[in-house]
Amino acid sequence: MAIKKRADSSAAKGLHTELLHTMLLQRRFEEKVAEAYALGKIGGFCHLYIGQEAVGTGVISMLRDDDYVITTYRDHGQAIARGVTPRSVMAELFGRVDGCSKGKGGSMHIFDRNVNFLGGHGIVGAHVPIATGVAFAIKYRGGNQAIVCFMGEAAVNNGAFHEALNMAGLWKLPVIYVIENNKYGMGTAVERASSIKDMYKRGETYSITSAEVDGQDVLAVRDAMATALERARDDYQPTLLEIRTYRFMGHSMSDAVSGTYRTKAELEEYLKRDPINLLEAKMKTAGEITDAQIAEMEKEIGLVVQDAWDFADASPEPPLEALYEDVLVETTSG
Amino acid sequence: MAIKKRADSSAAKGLHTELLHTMLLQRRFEEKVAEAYALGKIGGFCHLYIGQEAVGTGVISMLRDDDYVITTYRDHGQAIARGVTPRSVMAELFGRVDGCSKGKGGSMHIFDRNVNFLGGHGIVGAHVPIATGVAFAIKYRGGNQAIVCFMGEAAVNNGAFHEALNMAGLWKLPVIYVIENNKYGMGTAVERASSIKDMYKRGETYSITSAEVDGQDVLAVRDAMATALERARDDYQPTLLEIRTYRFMGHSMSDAVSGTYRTKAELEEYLKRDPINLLEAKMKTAGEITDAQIAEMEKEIGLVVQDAWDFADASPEPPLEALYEDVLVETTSG
Amino acid sequence: MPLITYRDALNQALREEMHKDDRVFLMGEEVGVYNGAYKVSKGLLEEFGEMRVVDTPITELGFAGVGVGAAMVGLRPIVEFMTWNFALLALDQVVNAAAKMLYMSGGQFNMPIVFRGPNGAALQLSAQHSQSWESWLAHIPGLKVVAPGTPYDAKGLLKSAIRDDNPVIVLEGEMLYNIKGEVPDEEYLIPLGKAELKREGDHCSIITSGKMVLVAMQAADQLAKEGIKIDVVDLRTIRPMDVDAITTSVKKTNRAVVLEEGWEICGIGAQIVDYIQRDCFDHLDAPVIRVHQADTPMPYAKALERAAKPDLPKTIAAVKKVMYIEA
Amino acid sequence: MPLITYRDALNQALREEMHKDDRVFLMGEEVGVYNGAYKVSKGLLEEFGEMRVVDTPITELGFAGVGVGAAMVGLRPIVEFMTWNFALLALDQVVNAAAKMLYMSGGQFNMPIVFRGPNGAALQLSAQHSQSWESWLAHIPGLKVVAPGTPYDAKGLLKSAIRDDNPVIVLEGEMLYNIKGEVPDEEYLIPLGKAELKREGDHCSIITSGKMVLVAMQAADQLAKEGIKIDVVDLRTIRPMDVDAITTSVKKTNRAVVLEEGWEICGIGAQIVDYIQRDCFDHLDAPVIRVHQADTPMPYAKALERAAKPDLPKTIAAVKKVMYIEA
Ligand SMILES: Cc1ncc(C[n+]2csc(CCOP(=O)(O)OP(=O)(O)O)c2C)c(N)n1
Ligand SMILES: Cc1ncc(C[n+]2csc(CCOP(=O)(O)OP(=O)(O)O)c2C)c(N)n1
Ligand SMILES: [Mg+2]
Ligand SMILES: [Mg+2]
Repeated sequence: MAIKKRADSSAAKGLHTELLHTMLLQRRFEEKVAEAYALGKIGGFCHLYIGQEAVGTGVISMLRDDDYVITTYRDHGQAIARGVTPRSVMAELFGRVDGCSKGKGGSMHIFDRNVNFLGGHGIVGAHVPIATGVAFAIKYRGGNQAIVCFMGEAAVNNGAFHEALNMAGLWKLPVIYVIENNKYGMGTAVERASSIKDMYKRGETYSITSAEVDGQDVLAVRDAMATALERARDDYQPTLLEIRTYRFMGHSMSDAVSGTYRTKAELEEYLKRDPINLLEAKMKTAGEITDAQIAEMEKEIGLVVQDAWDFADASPEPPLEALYEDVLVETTSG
Repeated sequence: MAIKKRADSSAAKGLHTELLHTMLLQRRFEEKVAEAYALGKIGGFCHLYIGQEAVGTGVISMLRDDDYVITTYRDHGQAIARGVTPRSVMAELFGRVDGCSKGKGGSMHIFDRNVNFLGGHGIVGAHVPIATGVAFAIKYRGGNQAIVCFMGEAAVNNGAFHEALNMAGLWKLPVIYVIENNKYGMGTAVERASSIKDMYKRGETYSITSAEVDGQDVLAVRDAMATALERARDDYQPTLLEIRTYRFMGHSMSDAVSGTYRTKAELEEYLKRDPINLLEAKMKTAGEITDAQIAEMEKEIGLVVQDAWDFADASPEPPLEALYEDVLVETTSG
Repeated sequence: MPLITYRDALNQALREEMHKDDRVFLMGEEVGVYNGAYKVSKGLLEEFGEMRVVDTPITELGFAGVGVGAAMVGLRPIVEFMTWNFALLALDQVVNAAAKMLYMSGGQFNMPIVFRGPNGAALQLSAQHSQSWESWLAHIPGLKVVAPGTPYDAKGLLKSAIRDDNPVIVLEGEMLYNIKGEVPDEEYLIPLGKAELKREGDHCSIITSGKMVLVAMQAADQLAKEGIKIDVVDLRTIRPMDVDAITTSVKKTNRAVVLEEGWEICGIGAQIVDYIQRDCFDHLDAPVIRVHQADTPMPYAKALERAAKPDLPKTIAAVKKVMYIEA
Repeated sequence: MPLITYRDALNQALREEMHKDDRVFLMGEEVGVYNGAYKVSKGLLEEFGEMRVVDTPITELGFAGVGVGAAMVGLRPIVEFMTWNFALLALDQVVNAAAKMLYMSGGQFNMPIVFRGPNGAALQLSAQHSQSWESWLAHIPGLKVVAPGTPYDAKGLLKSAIRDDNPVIVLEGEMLYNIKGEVPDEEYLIPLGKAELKREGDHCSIITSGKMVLVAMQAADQLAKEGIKIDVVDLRTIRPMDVDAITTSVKKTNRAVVLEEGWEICGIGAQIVDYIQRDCFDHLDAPVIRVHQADTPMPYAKALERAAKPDLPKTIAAVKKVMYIEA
């Protein structure tokens, strides 16, 4: 689902429609996930992306098929934006054989080799060096792809981030680090965890060009990505983007939407900048979409999401032998 | 051996004499250490401080007795500057019971509770969070001490550094991080390991005031420390000092002085700024010391160092039961 | 005696010890404002303030080191790991600093520090969030390691851990936090290094600890109905291990099943087997059998996860096997 | 056959595999310009250039992760840890990423990566620089772990490790690097997962690996003079372990000594004891005895260090004890 067209005025309508569709699909998909979770069809930790869709969508829409994406446990939205099918994501969440990770990974470990989606990682900060290694491999081979590494703002305090960015800055690697600053790491506000407010400034001390971006505006995200990608492809230069966003749900399905650490008033303030509404409004103003067309889109997406559920529900549980499979492979390079 | 007097002109001579004495003692002590190492009286890894004495001496000379010092494996010079006796350091290096760490720690683990010398740590970067914890304890108790944390410039790329400085900046802790930038981490030049040249700039992104200091000039080091200490004592504010220096010996006793990674020419250039010679020259120009007085000082120091050797040599090896002692203590707080 | 949860028992232990000794403080992710990821520290921030209940950034290595530094100069930190899975990042501080400081300083700097948090698998958290580190931690001289299986033990062991002048690891169970048990109102301590015989029987010993104590007790209940009487040895402390309690039981029953939560290879059960074969060589009527997690990363899918975990049916089957009873 | 050092054998393995497959590269601290802290990578930078022999900052966690990322997209990294002591900082990447990636991705991303470096104590390096991690690493499903004891094995096992499509841990010995042994000019591989019976005898088995193989062979030599014939089982690979080789030997000799470099509690020897008691219960004439490091951090002082380490006299004493021969 890589959306390659640039937002010049002639193609704008088509592009915006695609972006809206992608975001809406993520939203409705995750609302369905919440439903399934409540019914016990999904277990474990489950972190929704609702409210942050413009970040993943804007970033990923700029990528080529041969680029790479790696992310955290908050991975459903980005997986879908990248083209992992709703069916295989839902089946994974249901823990079924037809899940993208055969039901072994679950919500936090969505992987899909077909679209260079390198997971779904559960240890905060740990995938940042991994992304850096992918960028190293790209350069090693002389390719001109890029890898995007999504992370929460809390990861920026973690040692793995620092070690990785130092290497990327030192070796000049084609990686785009995307901080999704949604203001909280679980129940901890960014200013209670970080000694600086502007996380992107950390890039400077690794000789990495950095910028701050409005993460509720999918087009602003795309613009920032355009420059970052150029730097990666043409010069093997890393970029650090701090994309400011907000999560509309609790940290995970077991966390209240608001409560001890953030107020309902704050949440409501941010809900006014729902990335989907913002794009819809812009499109309506520009005459690019009508209410009827939106309703049509909703309907189609509703079917896709229901189909994903039905598919997942019908998919068998993994056979017990699967427990011992995929621990090691039998092959060698010899 | 805390030297508390400030460098106002009247006390200058006395102060300079003391500083010179401290540096010379470290130098001659370590030359003796090298001799003992060659004879097999000292084993394991042994990292000399020769060339860097002005850093430890300048920094530590500004401290009070109730302040704390923590450092790396390159710890003999600082231990002596802090007042750990040459006898107990040498006995430790010889692996004897009268060593400050009872012969259990060796060169990399000089500890002395009596002078708040918190070791001698062998894992690069690991003592930086520990220092931060000491600073936390100072603030917890409402004290106005400071802790100085020495580290090599290579540690600044390490995750532990980053995590620690973020907390110190966030919580405002009375710690002074001293980077001894001697241009190399083992055989790796700083520019081959760090994405920025000016390591002190890393402080900015933790809201920590930072500065660069000439580490061959013991008085410049003292000046930088004066400001840092004020910030720590009055405001619980951390400081990051990058003190530029050079090691005149190999990384450890098993590393050649020059070779693959640095040229003899470079070394010779830096030898011209031997911190001891620089201070001697300044004192001579100012008429604060004569050659005869220096010879006198050398002689006295020679005796102290020989005494340390004799003491260490006469000290018994730890009894075999000691192997099982100090693994745990038997006490509780209850 | 009041029936309270394991969570509340831990909370009481923290509160009581923080009242008793103002050098004791708690630090970790979400311990303050959020009241703890699993609410173990509920109310403590309010009661003791920001200096003694410290929310940290997500920097396990860093804040474990902060704890070590604070302990070095006489505070008594309790470092909470949100789960022990994340503590993997901090093990350098636990192993190379906390466990060795006393030794390498020649006895000068002891480490009155507690590292605690839930260990092992909960439900469907998959590979990176379902690990049992008891054998890794038990491997390290200079540490003590406890694994309470009941609310009573949780409180008594945690209090002793906080008062101990050595680094003590407390392995809790996420799945235990809601379990209720009797906990007296009066203060009590449970000595570190002592096992408890939680049930007496002379047909077979089950040696276990932590989360698996519950399973062992259920197995004993169920087997009793078939006339099989089990000695359940709850180690309580994994390091130093109460070898006497193990061998005394096995010398009585002549048969042993070792029940552990973690992986097999070099697991805590392997060490227990070694103690048994060493000291009870002539008393054993059958090889010791171990029940443990499958030798795979933890899968997400419910049925696979169930198959991977040690549980009641597997424990009962092991007891029958060691007794040569056909299933 | 040429006599070469363990160091040169490793160097040959690296060079040959890098020639054979240009996806193979080496990274770590000081591997390039400095030719390796222990000179294992001597000449490789010159031969293969900066992209394939990569000097890293002192960031074990970070560069292990870089290796994982590169392996994920098909390169074949060899990550050198200057010593395994420092790898403690990187274990999250080894355990949570490398070992689990294949499993949690449902078989999509295998990890052709080698993590290697010297493990265990050298001489007088004291507590933080003298650790043996074999039992920790063997605990983890998803890894293979090898511990070569001779130059021949070092070359053959490292080559197999590099070609394996799974994460393989190679535990070398700093004290072995200078040891010489016969290594043929022709190419050879040693299969992972297979032990070698390094010496035959029917009085007692010594089961060992890595650095301790040398000690076991010396013990066998010395005991042979007293007419005691030892089966020396060199595991070569610690995970997966060749249990058959162990039990076959013990069923023949009826007595076993397990010789390991690391600490006792949950050490690799505990697992070997478990395999033996499980499969050779009726064949054992005496309890298995283990020889291992003292249960303390490693002290600096020479005599204390000697007392702490497993060695020849302790091994001989153990054999005699297990054979009920008065010392
Ligand atoms: C190393 C580590 N420590 C703790 C956790 C538990 N944890 C999971 S998500 C999270 C908060 C992360 O916040 P942030 O990076 O801002 O990402 P967000 O959840 O807001 O997307 C925490 C503490 C973890 N997974 N890994
Ligand atoms: C985590 C870790 N990795 C590697 C080492 C091995 N090592 C010891 S000192 C050193 C170089 C450190 O350089 P720097 O920090 O600049 O200090 P310097 O030796 O120059 O004083 C290295 C790589 C170590 N001790 N710890
Ligand atoms: Mg966040
Ligand atoms: Mg240096």
